[in-house]
Amino acid sequence: MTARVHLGHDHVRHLLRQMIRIRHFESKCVELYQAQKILGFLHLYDGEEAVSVGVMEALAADDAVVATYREHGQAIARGIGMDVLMAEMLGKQEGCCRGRGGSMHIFDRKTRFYGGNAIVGGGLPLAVGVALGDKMQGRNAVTACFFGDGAVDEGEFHESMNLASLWHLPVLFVCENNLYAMGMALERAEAEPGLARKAAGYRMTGTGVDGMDVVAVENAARSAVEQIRAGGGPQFLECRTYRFRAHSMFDAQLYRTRDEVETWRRKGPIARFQSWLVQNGLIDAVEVHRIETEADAEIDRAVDFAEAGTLEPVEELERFVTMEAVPA
Amino acid sequence: MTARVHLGHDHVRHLLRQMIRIRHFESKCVELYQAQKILGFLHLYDGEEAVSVGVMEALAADDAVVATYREHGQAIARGIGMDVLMAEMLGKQEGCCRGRGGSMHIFDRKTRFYGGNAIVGGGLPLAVGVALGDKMQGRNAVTACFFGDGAVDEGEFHESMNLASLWHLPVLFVCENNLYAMGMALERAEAEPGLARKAAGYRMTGTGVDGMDVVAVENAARSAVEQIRAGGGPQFLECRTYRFRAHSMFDAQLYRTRDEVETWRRKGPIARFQSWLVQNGLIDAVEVHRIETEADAEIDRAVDFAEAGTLEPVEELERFVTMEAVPA
Amino acid sequence: MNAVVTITYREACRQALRDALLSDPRTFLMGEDIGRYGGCYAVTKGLLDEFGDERVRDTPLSESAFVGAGIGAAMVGMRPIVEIMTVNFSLLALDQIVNNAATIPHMSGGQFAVPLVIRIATGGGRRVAAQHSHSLEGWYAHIPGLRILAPAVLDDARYMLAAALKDPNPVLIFEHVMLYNNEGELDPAVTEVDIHRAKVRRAGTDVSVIAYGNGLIKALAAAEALAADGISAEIIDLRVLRPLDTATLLASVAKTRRCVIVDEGWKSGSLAAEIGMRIAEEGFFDLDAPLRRICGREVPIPYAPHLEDAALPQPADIIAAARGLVRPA
Amino acid sequence: MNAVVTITYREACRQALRDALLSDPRTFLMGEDIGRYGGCYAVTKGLLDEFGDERVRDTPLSESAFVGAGIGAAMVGMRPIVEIMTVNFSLLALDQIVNNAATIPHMSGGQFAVPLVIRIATGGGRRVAAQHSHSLEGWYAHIPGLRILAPAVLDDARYMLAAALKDPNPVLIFEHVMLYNNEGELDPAVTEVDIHRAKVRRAGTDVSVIAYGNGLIKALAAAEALAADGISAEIIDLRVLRPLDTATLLASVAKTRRCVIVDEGWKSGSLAAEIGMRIAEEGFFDLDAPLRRICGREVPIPYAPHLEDAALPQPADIIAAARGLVRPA
Ligand SMILES: Cc1ncc(C[n+]2csc(CCOP(=O)(O)OP(=O)(O)O)c2C)c(N)n1
Ligand SMILES: Cc1ncc(C[n+]2csc(CCOP(=O)(O)OP(=O)(O)O)c2C)c(N)n1
Ligand SMILES: [Mg+2]
Ligand SMILES: [Mg+2]
Repeated sequence: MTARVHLGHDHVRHLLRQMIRIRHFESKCVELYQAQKILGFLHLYDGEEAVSVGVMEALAADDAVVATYREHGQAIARGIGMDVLMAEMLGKQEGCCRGRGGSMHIFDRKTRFYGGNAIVGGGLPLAVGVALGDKMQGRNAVTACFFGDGAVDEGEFHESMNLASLWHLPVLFVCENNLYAMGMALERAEAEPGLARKAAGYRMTGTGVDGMDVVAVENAARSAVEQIRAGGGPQFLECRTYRFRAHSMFDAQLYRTRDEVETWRRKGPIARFQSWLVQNGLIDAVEVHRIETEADAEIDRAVDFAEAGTLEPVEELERFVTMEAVPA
Repeated sequence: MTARVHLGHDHVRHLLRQMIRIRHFESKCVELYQAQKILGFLHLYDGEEAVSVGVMEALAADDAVVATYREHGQAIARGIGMDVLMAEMLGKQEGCCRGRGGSMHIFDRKTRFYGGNAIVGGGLPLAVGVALGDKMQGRNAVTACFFGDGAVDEGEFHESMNLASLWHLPVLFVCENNLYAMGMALERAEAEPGLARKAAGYRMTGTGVDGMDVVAVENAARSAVEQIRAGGGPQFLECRTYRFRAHSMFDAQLYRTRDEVETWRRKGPIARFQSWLVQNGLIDAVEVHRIETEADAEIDRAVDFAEAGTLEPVEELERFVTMEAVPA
Repeated sequence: MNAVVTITYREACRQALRDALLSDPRTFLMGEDIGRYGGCYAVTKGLLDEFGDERVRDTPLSESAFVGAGIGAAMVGMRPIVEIMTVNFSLLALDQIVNNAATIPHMSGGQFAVPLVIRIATGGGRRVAAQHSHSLEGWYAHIPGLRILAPAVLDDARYMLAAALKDPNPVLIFEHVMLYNNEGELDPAVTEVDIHRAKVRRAGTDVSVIAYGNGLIKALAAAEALAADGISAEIIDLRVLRPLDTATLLASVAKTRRCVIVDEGWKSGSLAAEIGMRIAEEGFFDLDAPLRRICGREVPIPYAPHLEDAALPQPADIIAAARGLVRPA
Repeated sequence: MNAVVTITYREACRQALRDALLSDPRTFLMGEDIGRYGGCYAVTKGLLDEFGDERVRDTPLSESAFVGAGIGAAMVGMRPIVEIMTVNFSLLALDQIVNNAATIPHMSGGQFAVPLVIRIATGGGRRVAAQHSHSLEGWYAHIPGLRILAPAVLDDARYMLAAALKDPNPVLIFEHVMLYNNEGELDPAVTEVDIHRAKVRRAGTDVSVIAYGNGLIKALAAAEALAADGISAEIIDLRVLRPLDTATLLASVAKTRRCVIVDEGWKSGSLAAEIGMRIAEEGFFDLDAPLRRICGREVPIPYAPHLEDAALPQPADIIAAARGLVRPA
């Protein structure tokens, strides 16, 4: 583990706790999905937790985030309450989007979380605009834009990278390279699978980092955000990671072997960080257990909140199709 | 001038003749535009002739061409008759597209000329498909796809470059870098204005060549086509050139100085090649004059043909909106 | 003679694709995750193994490029069958579809045809919210140069593709996501279908109900309930959204003198509007009552099930509309 | 009091932009060649010099990115005014317009508005053929979440933008390319316009003619000729293509009992169909004659002038339709 970040006890505990919160939250989601309380598409982040947890550490409260349909990790790490998140997944009006968005479309004004976007690549132009708007208004904010390796194939990636670089906008492009876009292996989709190298085509700094190492991600993100905030223009950060579960709940995983998954799972970000912490005496089993118990209790409260939530009256269906005012 | 191509008398004469034919044809177009016989948008190739003339020399009869709205040069160099071309510009049914396409939409089945495309970047995916279709049918053909520096900004460029490279398709991407997209200077549009360098992002060979030097273009194109035909996958050829006239007939050219244009004009591809030929005793003034006279006569015949052409009956307006059969 | 086979809509689509690959070497499939993954709705499962990766081509996520590549390949003699996973994503390829595929035959003066088939999954009902659930097939029906098909029944799922491949023009086939699991019997006597005509799926005398796609299934359910109530509804499956078979619609309305049009797309500017307007223009004097439309509500489809259901036409809405026309209050 | 000013439609658009930039620091312009080049239709000429390149931003050729950037900037407090040169190119940005701009307010449960204005040049008549001449504004009017405006007269060109900027929703303003050179007088008493209502531009009693954009100009010309022939046509300028002001249309039809709808877009699935269908649904018993539409022919717009003219509605077509309704053979 690299260690530019000061790995004090509180900080490492926090990192571990965040990853565990995400992992456990999603395990609960699977249960609720099987119980048909969560419906539709559900994309799990299992295995990739180090990426959002690491990157979010580098952001300040008034920075902005744009994510994809696989955004539970970003949402939780960014600080969206599990209660409104879970209520959203259960389609309740107490959900952060009043149940209209569901798992793939999490938005949260308070934390400057601009979605949740289920069009692959669709969030990138928007992130460029968020950064542009912030910059024009004199906010010294950075926009972290998360997307998968598959999004790199899309034209919107190309156009957005160019525009951000050309206009020197404060965007941190975070590519979560989990080696697959649904069943499409990276090297079958990209003539140049070295994604960090693509940044050069836009005169942008591109950095690759081990996305299974939360500290490495945090370090890389901190260094990128620092440079961006200092006016250095956008950066591209490729986090190499792996998705342990199916693409969504409808995936027979014909495209990869069980072995491949198992090999990766052994390198999992939580297992790895946790055992490193234990080995180095930075945490002990009791404390890990306490973190897990606290996370589970938080999740239970969130589920209770969500289950107790109410359905938006159907008379409200058309509300917000057009807005009456720009929210303050 | 480089000289890998054998610069025999016939060949150099041919190159010069082709450039002169294009230049004079377009001068006539300007006249006809001023006389309001040609209408709409008219994009002239004045200054860029060496690019299509050089590239076309590298193509065989059953290769394919995809071009843009600025395609008179490609059309003439590829061998489309000036008569049907001029009739098209005059909107006559004797035109190659029965007057339906006009200047921006030249198609010609015989020479495998797949347009004429007035959506910037819109021809690139199509060219990839032409190459794919040819390859799947066992034709050993190369598709030359022409586009401007502006097209490089578009998402369709990115997606097409990747697909062609990934699938190893026989496409020669010819970027006519004339430094402007309408009034947008290259370095104001591209974070990385070194366009040939972009090819690396797709693991494609990218070559830059002096697009004002017809022999250099021919050499570069021949070498690229040779490699493509041998199965080496697609290539990217950046031809650095300049447009001497306005973007189209509606352009006040506020974005560049008269000086800049004049400086470039002195490096013009015809003037330069012609004087080099004369200096080296490969051609003399009499012969140049003969070429010009022949070209003018050919153009006059084309104008006569076009003027004598007829209007398609309006009853035919809806014909070909849907086809009754695939043309043989 | 073959026995009647029980089959799903999904399997009918798959067999159609397999037939196409077997019978014409110029055909090939291209799209996202149609190969190794087996198709996001499992329609293409097994085809990669059978036909290999030259003819079953997984593409990168680049809708514009691979649809455009289909156009180019079609222009030079192939018969590509391109899949776009979900209609919302097709917007990324719309430049190629409208500015090239639908335009080049006319613009080139008839020199080139674009015999391309694009299959697109469409429609709401799966709780996948606004970016995966829209019904834009009626919207596509605005574009000259395209043929738009909406198979609702098994025969059509099974045989429309072959007919589409014979068409020298770009054909878009919209498969409604709620239909894939539908199961039923395939009549072995049917081996081809007409992609020019609408079809009366249930004859009736009191009111014409015009529908397509999943709306047809809902209309048929409504007809059952209406029959129990003594109202005889004639259910017409539009099937071909462009060009519209107006004659079949007008003939039915001339008989029943009342008409309800069902369309899961948003109401304003819907295909239902076009159908209604044609009847108003050409069948005005045949009508005994105002035309009625039952369309999708004008909202991005929400995730919450009760809201999604409220956003889409339901059999009860069709029943109420038909009853209102036949027995006005 | 100010004197009446003679002005072109182009200059009216330009003044509207200038006003916006002067009056609200949150506004800025973004688009292809709006700066150094001065705008492909010269609408933005001079604005770069006056406001600088932060507020008048030339973009690379990347419609999806800069429209999407407009959406993002609008979500964080700016009031971007994005220009798309020609409606055909807007298809490249349709994913952003439909899947993001029109969807996010609802999908986010009202947390975010998208106060974005997109100006788009539209329409045929300039001999620039199929990839630069379409009329897709009526097609866009199908999308919930958008407001669609079509200024046809000088007042609207001059003042619709300010109203659009006050709207918290994405507004698309379609400027017809044939109108830019139109010249006329701007009434100094008018300083704002209503972007919710259609407007009667000429009162009449025998037949309602509903039109918008360049079609309105043709309808007004037709009304002159009809008047000479003793037919009094009421000409309604739709102005707002979404949401439709049905009340104004119904009121006119209730009076004249006959209706012709003019729409330069392709007929099938046109906005004219929606308007007609609404009248058929809600004004059925007011009608004395079938509804009539005069629309664009269903072809990609051809280059040859005589063919292009034949593809578009002309005053003569409107005259014939109106006369046919008022004095049936
Ligand atoms: C434009 C578009 N095309 C296709 C899809 C269907 N789809 C959803 S997720 C996905 C894979 C995306 O892969 P990647 O970007 O690597 O993200 P990951 O799922 O691996 O996190 C696909 C193809 C989509 N949502 N949007
Ligand atoms: C998608 C699209 N956007 C904008 C335009 C308008 N337009 C026509 S040509 C042009 C400039 C293109 O520049 P470049 O690709 O460098 O080609 P050049 O004209 O210099 O040959 C523009 C912006 C268009 N036709 N298509
Ligand atoms: Mg991935
Ligand atoms: Mg250029």
